[in-house]
Amino acid sequence: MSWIPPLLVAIPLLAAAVTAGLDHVTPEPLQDAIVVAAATATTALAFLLLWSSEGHEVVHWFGGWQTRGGVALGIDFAVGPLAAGMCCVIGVVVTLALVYSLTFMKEAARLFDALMLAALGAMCGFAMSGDLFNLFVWLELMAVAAYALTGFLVERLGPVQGAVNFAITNTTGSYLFAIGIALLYARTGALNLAQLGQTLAHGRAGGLVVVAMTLLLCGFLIKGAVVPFHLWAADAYAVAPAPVCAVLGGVMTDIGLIGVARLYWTVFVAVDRGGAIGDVLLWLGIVTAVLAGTMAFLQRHLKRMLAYSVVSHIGVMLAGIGLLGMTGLAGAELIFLAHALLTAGLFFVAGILHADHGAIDELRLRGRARGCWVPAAAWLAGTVGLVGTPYVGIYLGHSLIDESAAAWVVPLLWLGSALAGAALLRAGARIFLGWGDADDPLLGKPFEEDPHERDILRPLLVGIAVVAVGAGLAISVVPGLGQRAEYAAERFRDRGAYVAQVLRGRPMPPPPALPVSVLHTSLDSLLYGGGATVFAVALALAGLYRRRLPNFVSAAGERTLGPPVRVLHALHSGVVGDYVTWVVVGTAVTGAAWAILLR
Amino acid sequence: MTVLASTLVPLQAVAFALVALGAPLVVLTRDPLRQALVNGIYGVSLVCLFVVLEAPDPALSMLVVSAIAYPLVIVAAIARVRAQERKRNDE
Amino acid sequence: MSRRVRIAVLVPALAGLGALFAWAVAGLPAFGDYRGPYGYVLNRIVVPLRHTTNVVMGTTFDVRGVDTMGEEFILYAAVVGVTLLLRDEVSTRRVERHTRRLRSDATRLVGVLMVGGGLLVGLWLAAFGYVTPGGGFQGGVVLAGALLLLYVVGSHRDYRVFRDEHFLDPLEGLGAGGYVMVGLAALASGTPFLTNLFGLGTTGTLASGGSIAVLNWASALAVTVAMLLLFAEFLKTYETPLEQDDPGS
Amino acid sequence: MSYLPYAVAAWICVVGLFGVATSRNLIHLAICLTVTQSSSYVLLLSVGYVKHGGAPIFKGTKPGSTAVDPVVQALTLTDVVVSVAVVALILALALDAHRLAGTIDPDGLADVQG
Repeated sequence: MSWIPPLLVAIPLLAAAVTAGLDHVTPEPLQDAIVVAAATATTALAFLLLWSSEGHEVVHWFGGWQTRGGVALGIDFAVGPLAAGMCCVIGVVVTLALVYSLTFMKEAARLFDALMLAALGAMCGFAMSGDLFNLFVWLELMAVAAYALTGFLVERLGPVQGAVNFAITNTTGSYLFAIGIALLYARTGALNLAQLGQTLAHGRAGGLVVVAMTLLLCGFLIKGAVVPFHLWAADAYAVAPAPVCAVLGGVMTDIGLIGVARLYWTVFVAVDRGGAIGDVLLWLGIVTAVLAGTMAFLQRHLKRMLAYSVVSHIGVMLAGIGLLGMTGLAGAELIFLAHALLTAGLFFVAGILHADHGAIDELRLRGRARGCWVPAAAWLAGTVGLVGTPYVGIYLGHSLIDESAAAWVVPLLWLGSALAGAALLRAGARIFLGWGDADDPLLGKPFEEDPHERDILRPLLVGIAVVAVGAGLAISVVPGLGQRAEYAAERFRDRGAYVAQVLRGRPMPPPPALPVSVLHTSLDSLLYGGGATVFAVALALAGLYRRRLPNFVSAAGERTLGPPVRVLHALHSGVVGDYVTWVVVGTAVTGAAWAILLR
Repeated sequence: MTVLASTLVPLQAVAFALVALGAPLVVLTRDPLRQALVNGIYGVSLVCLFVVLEAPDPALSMLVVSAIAYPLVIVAAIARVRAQERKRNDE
Repeated sequence: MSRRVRIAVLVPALAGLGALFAWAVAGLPAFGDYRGPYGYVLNRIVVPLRHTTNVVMGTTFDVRGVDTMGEEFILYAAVVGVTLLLRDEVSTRRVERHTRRLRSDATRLVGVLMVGGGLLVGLWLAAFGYVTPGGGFQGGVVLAGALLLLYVVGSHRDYRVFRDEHFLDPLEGLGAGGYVMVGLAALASGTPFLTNLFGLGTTGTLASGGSIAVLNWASALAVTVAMLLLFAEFLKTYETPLEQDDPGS
Repeated sequence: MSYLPYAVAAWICVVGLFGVATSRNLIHLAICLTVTQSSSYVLLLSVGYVKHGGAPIFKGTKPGSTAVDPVVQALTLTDVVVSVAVVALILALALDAHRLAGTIDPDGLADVQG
């Protein structure tokens, strides 16, 4: 089955070339068919790859340049169940987004499709690649496609501004990443991840390796929108068309985390000391989860709110990775699965609201979507799934992270998703049920809107949103999924077996027989999940009826929470110079932390 | 300096020094059109550096980029911006 | 942040980054002391295995060929993206079809010579890339530049064909897609993606390198067209307001 | 002093980042980004340099004679193309911004705020 991995890249890229190349000469239905067929075929092959990677890594050496004497010459894709699973989710989300955009995007549709397909190929390539520079190439390809897609609605300033911030911040990150590659290459003379890890394992971690690691991981953390590199995310997601947001927020942001995990367990685990690398990641994750959850609660623009919700879950997943254990990584995986589908679904619902009412502002939409029962149900169910109510949505992943995390970490992570969930619940109740006050100065000023009319096929859009949310909700109760996620995580963490198979072609130990049952979770997780749900609902209600709280409560709240909220709003300034400054600050501080811990 | 001479061929040292001087010049030239010009010169200094580092392929690539691709795109963008500004002032 | 605050935060952070860099540099091998093994191995094996005397191009189009495939698509995505972002101009553009000839015949002659020279240099760079320095990218940019000169020495109309999307888009698709097709052809014949299937030919001649030559030409085509489209997009937006400003033309 | 080349690369990176963060003009900013990226070319080619080595092109010399690392050169080639692509996109965005807002000062563009 080693012929599958290159196809996951080749099919979408070829389709992208064909669809934009034949823009003017082929009829539209045929074009649409090519695009959807390519995405569907890629997804189907990803599932086939997942199935065939069960027992061993599926390794493909491009051009037949196998290793010689343990030295990797060419570029390889080495795919285990985790990477293959990533490709499946990427394929599903992109396919849904493409079908969604069949009627949603009419203007410049071919260019749009070509960029979406290029991003699909690039993300799959990134998830599978076993070569450091090759990772950079796919990273850049998906980034270039994403910048242009973000600025798609060029008639308005917002999208252009969002794309500018996105492009400049992320490009800065990419260039730091490139310098990291050069440093590591100078030290090891290798670009293959397996070989890099093997070479580093022999020496001790000097300043060179620590700094190279900082640049490489920070490059990924910028893509992954981790605090303090997250500032671009809300600007970009708020303005991109809904299907683009679904892809960006659902899968492309998380790609950065897969990069972090991949580099850690194939390369830098060799130089880690007592999990110091993971500790920094864990801290970043916790701060990201809580801060972004808070920011989500302070938004009135639905897509900005969703963007911060994405970032807050990124924080939870990063914390899971930072725990460096098997269950933590498995938890991050399961959260990714559920979160990608649910987030995509919620963005789809936001797109429907935008198309129906020409607005995307929580306060302006208050009560206007009363009676839209199907989107309302999708929105509220998706929100509950994102909070992590027991046995719904991201719950299973959260509970796995709980298992390996220290006692003080667990409530903080639950707090992050509860805060983001509360924001989404509040918005849902206000928009679909008409609850709450019509105005709330806490949420800042309204945004410029574009009242656009589109000739949309509404049932199709609603159907896709429902499918995405439904699939995301079910993740926690799919029998056997939890055990398989744990096995995939275990395989992903086994550097020895990975190196042996990639560099020497040695087979892996056969996989254990995995039970097909819903994973048992601890009582603590049940309590935390239930508590987070109750907290989210209470907080949402408090947000809706803030004015009706007793005077002394709101006065005390204003005194204690007012100044930090204003600081937070001011920090998210929308000025790209500030963002780049924070990128530099974040890189320097993270590097200093690792320098101190790893010395 | 003897250490320098023994490991860095003098030509290479000069090329590195030119590039090190060129970068801040490009960054500190705040007028875009003038900056495009300075950037071209910086590009040429990079080309020289690549040549003395025995990298003819990247040197050629840098040459065509900094002599053809960048100037055309940048100057076109600047001209466009200026034309629009002029139009706006007329109105 | 105000600009002053930003600079106050930025400068210490950059100093910190610089300190990190300094720490990293201290661990690098001394300049000129490259230890390999990757580059040394390739320098030894690429010429005998692939018959291309330019090892860099052998690396670009064969050993690390899939990187270059990604690179072609980065350029492709950028062109599509720029077209997308500047499309507002396309729909509202009403460019008059007029020819504005250069006054002096001497200038035209020089121009024509330059176009001819540019085309020759571009083709030569692209053709001999895998033997001597050069290659698809470098040749492609020069070719695009030379074709663009036609726009200056000739007239707007002469250049129209090169900015006609109906003509250029399929070529662009062919260049980028062709790269993937070569890879798929190898896969279809039961070998890994992008395996060099063609006859390797005599070392040091144009007929060497097997699929390297094909990929090189595919990328030359993709780059030429991509650059033309890029230039066209930027010049198009440049041209419109100028014409409005200048009623004499 | 044999670390001078690497120091130059680090210097270019820091200078470029300073330019990016303080730029008042998106076109200027795009060029500053290319300066930042040029540090990675300089670093790559410096680490692959071999004393007394020739270019890795064996036309007229026999294979096996000392030559510099071809891999970093291949990586640099890709890097250059990436840089062109990104600059083109950012300039296109700058033109859009100017058309819509009448300014290409990123500080003045802050239309969306958190």
